Amino acid sequence: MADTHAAQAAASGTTTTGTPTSAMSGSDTHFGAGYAVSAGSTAHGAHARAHQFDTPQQQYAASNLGMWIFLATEVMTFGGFFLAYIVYRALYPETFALASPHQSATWGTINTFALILSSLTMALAVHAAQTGNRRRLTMFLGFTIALACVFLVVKSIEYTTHIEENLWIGSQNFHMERPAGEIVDPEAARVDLDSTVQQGRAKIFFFLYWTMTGLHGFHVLIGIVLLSALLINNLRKVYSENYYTPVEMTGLYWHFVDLVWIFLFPLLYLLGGAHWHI
Amino acid sequence: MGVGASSVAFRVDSLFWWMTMLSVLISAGIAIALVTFAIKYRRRSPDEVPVQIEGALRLELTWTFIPLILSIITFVWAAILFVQMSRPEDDALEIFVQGRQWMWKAQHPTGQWENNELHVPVNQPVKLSMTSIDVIHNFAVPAFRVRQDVLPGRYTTLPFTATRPGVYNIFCSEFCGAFHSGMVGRVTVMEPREYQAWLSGATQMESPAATGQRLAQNLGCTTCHRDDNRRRAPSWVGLYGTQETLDTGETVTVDDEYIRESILYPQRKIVAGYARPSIMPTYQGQLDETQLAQIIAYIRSLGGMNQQQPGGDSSVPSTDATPGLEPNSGAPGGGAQDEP
Amino acid sequence: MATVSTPIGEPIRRPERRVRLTYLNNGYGLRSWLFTLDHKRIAWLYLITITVAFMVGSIEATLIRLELLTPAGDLVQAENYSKLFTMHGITMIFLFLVPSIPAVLGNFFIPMMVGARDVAFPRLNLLSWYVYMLGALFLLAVMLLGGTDTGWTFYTPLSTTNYTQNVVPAAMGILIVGFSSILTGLNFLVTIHKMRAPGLTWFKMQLFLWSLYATSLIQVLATPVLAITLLLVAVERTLRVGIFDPALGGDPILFQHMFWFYSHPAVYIMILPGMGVISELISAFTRRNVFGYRFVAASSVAIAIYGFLVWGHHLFVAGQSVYSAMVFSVLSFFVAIPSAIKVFNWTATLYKASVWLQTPMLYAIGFIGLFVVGGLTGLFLAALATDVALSDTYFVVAHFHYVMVGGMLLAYLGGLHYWWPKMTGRMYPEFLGKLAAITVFLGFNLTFFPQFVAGALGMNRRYYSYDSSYQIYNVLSTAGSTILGVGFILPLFYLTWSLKFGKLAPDNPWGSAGLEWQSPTPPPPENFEEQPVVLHGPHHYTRKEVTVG
Amino acid sequence: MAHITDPIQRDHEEHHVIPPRNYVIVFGLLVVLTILTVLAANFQFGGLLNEVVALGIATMKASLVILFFMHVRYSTPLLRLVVAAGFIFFGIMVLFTMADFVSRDWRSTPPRQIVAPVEQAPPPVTEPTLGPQPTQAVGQDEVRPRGTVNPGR
Repeated sequence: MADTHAAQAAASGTTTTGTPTSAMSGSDTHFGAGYAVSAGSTAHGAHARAHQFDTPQQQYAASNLGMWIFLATEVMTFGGFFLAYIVYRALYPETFALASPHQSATWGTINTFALILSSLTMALAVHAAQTGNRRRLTMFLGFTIALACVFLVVKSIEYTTHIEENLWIGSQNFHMERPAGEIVDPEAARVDLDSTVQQGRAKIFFFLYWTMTGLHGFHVLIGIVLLSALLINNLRKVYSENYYTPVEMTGLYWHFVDLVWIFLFPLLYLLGGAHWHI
Repeated sequence: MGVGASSVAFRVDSLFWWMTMLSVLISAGIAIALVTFAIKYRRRSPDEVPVQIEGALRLELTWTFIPLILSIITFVWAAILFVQMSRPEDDALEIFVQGRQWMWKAQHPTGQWENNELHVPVNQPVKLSMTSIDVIHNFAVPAFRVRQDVLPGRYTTLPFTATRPGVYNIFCSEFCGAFHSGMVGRVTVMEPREYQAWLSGATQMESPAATGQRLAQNLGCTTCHRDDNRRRAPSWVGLYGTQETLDTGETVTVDDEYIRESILYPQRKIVAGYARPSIMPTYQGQLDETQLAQIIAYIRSLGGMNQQQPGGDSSVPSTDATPGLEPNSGAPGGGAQDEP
Repeated sequence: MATVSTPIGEPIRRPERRVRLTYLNNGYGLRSWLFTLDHKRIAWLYLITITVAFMVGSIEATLIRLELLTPAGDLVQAENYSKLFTMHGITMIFLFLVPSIPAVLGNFFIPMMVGARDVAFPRLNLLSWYVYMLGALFLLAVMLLGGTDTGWTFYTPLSTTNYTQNVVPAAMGILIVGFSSILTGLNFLVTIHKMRAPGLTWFKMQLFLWSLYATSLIQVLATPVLAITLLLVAVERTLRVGIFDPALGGDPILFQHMFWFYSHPAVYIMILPGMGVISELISAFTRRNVFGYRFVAASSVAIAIYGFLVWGHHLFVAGQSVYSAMVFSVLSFFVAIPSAIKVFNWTATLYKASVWLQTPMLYAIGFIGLFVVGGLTGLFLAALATDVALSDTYFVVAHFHYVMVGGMLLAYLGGLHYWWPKMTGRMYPEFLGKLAAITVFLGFNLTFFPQFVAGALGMNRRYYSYDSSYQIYNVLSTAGSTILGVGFILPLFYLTWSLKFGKLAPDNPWGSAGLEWQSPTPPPPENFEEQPVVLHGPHHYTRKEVTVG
Repeated sequence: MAHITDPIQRDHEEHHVIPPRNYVIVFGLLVVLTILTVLAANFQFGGLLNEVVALGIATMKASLVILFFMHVRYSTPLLRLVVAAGFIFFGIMVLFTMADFVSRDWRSTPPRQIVAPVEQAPPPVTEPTLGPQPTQAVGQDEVRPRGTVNPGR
């Protein structure tokens, strides 16, 4: 990778600067001086490089930047939900405090650990790819996928419980019961939860809960698909220490999924008190 | 900007004309410069290359700061005026306004209500407290230079002081459905004496049908009950005395009693083909029996098969006097348009 | 200093025109177009689809104008009128204005202007067209189902009641088109960052690149919020939850905040690329780098970032707090400054220049004139007290049409004429071009200027029938729209005609110094025959340089 | 003659190989912070402190993930800017929207008095009953005020 673009450019630049116009393609006019041409791109790098890139480094830099810009759009996507959450939490703090006991901190904590651990295994998978250790890459990708599946299974158990408790927002019988046990927030304790108004506000909480975790769960699902594709490709010996950009990019995506959960967990499960039940 | 009839109109207009003047000067300057340069420096030979001017920092700063200063002046002017416009006077006469698809309803402190009409005394600060029962509307009186959204579930206030007696338009200025443009009304600015007289309910003599017609317009009936819009509500022309099939399969004759019932309890008998629950609001409590008879007289005057004498005074006793008892079978609070 | 060898502006035929490989003859047949990864061909896919979208939107506009000829609503029913202006807004904004310059001219010329062989992610580029088509199909389905009637703004609770129709498919269609817009923006950002030719530093970039860079920033950061907002509306409507419905505890103003967080910056998605095109046109037809290049370049990015801070000026009378209104008002005034800088610099570029009044230049001058009017009237709406009097009237309608149609559309047409020879290898007929440019300018002013007056007198927008005192302005406006229609149909015909019968274009008919003109016409599949190296700043016309002031 | 700089060269990015030990340390920190946030949940700090603590810990965890797992600590200024951009614009959105919500009752003061129509008995209540409301019934549905925001309770 020694010959960089700049070296090329500098070389050709010095040779053509004397008569920049003469080197112009077309050369119909003298306008447009200021551009010189250098020899076309040279083929270097033994591995996959798309035709529009000059060097693998350029390709990697482009992929990396593209991925990060994509993640920035993801921040804004989830940001819309977080904004709604913040606004309604500020408007109806008591109702929201009464709603979170319906979330099981037990499942939430298990899932948090599952995702954090999967982030670790993903980071180790990227490391394995960087060092060209195919066997370890397979292993860590497998771990990550398994943990992602654990997350989804736990999530579906929670969803089932919520549906049984009439907390599915699409249901005609939606009703949020007063949570069992002591209510720590004195303001919240005074709320008449059975009034239609309070049920409407509770429904907003669960609307946010379902849509936010739903969208997050969808991202986990996509992650499983991507990770499985990596796993299959790795078994086909596609990646090496010279080429593993997809592993790294999927890693970024997976850490982002973890990142979202890191915020969802306290907002949806913990504010209002952690309640340990299954 | 049209006739100004409120205490802020002149000040808003002054700001408007100040900005217009600036805009005309700036646009004219740029237009003249563009045209002059384009003609004066037009290309005279195909190979012409002009002097290259890269820029001038001092000039850039000049045309950054002059607009900036003008902007700040205009902003401050507008902001001060806005705060004055939006803060109601302490002694303001408070009138409660309710918007709904597609009519305005105003209620005076003494309890009088009026639909699509607003009577206010001249030179008296007024504060409208407004809310909507369905979607967002906007109460706009161009002559007063005021405008404020009317939101469901919340109050917004619109203060103004009318300064010139007369009749001015009220428009709904936020799109609120197909008959948005029919949601218009009139504000009548009166001398305080006349306003008091109006409050005490002085009306002139006219035929029941004519009064009924006026009522029907003021109440917003004719927003939906119009000739060209049979889909939302039946036209009244030729309606009286006809036989209609209800959505329950029964038939009913459109007579005085049916019309009265439909005005007071619109959900009871709905003609087949119209939505249930009906979009028609109840007018229970808004119309006394005389006014009901006047509206029926007006409908009858529009023609039909069975020409009867008006039953103006034959009050039909209502068996069920609970206000608003017609169940809206929609989802809780889902609004008047909810399907069951 | 410069020695001139050949006259510019006249077709110069190459000594022997042997069949050279261009992106146009690089494969034939439908498959070679529908599955192409070449950014230039994808630009054509977009060009064709957005032209169709523009025609659909224009038909809707025509019906609206005919309806408003008389004060009484008599041409269409009230419900259908609501659907007409809603579909007009949705079609024009999401299917035409947002993708127009970026997806057509940007797609074609960004890689060429950065001296690259393609965009950074060609597959993503093609995918974004298919995503756009999918969204467009949704919106087409909505039209076939009878259209939606909430206004393009989808204000809740109107859009979540059963009263309105087809809201969910329309929202989904816009959401999908939004993803196309995100993908395009992402691709352009990476391309401009990572694909620049050797020597092409930021301040050597052409202004078109700067403005599209700024546009892409907005597309990437604002569009996701629109997607979520529309998703919430769709879920709320389907499941009957009250996130924006006050009857169930929601707040409709939150919807407006989220909606305008996208939709105000979206206005800059629509106008910034236009500004970029105008900068190119002015450079090329005055043979000069744009006066105060760095200020103009920086002002694009400033507008893009600043554009995120002003959305609340759509909510001055919506029940927003007075405090917020003041903050948004003052910020809105400040966003006018970078726009003003651009206008002044464009005008100054003409001073002592060599102005060549070809069709694209006519469009450019027209653009400046209309944009000045559109921009200045925007200040009436940014100022709190006057906005109270003018908001939701035809003044607003006229204002944003001056910016979007007068601005964006004129820039798009100007750019299309300017780059037509490069894109097709053919010249358009110059006389007809000038005729169309003048027709559009006159027709446009006749259509929309009376609306300022009607609006100032209190005529509300989205009115199906109106007070008869406003009729004169509506008659003028409808008359103008007829002329405007002629102005739009003309280019449609002569440009199509020129594809086959136009004069063969030389490599650089305008003698422009833009990098994209340094490649043969039409360009080869990989844009340049050899890798260009940039030695000078943008629009470098060789003659003595002076700095005044 | 102009000096030729290569943008690609300047923005050149490298792969960073971080020893696995560092990842495990970061993981350990994440676990500790998770336990902390769970423990903190059952304390009543009062005011908005619960929210601040929960979000503060979440932000710390997020920073760890971004800086180490996602390698931002080792990346170019451009990438850091992109990372920041997402959060900055989200911040702008929240800041300006909340600014409106918290300052709203400046203007929308509730009406001092509402005289009900003839037979409408119940005066407006601050906590509206929302029931399956007869939206047709004029009078009952007129008054549906809602409390303004009160973020600090």
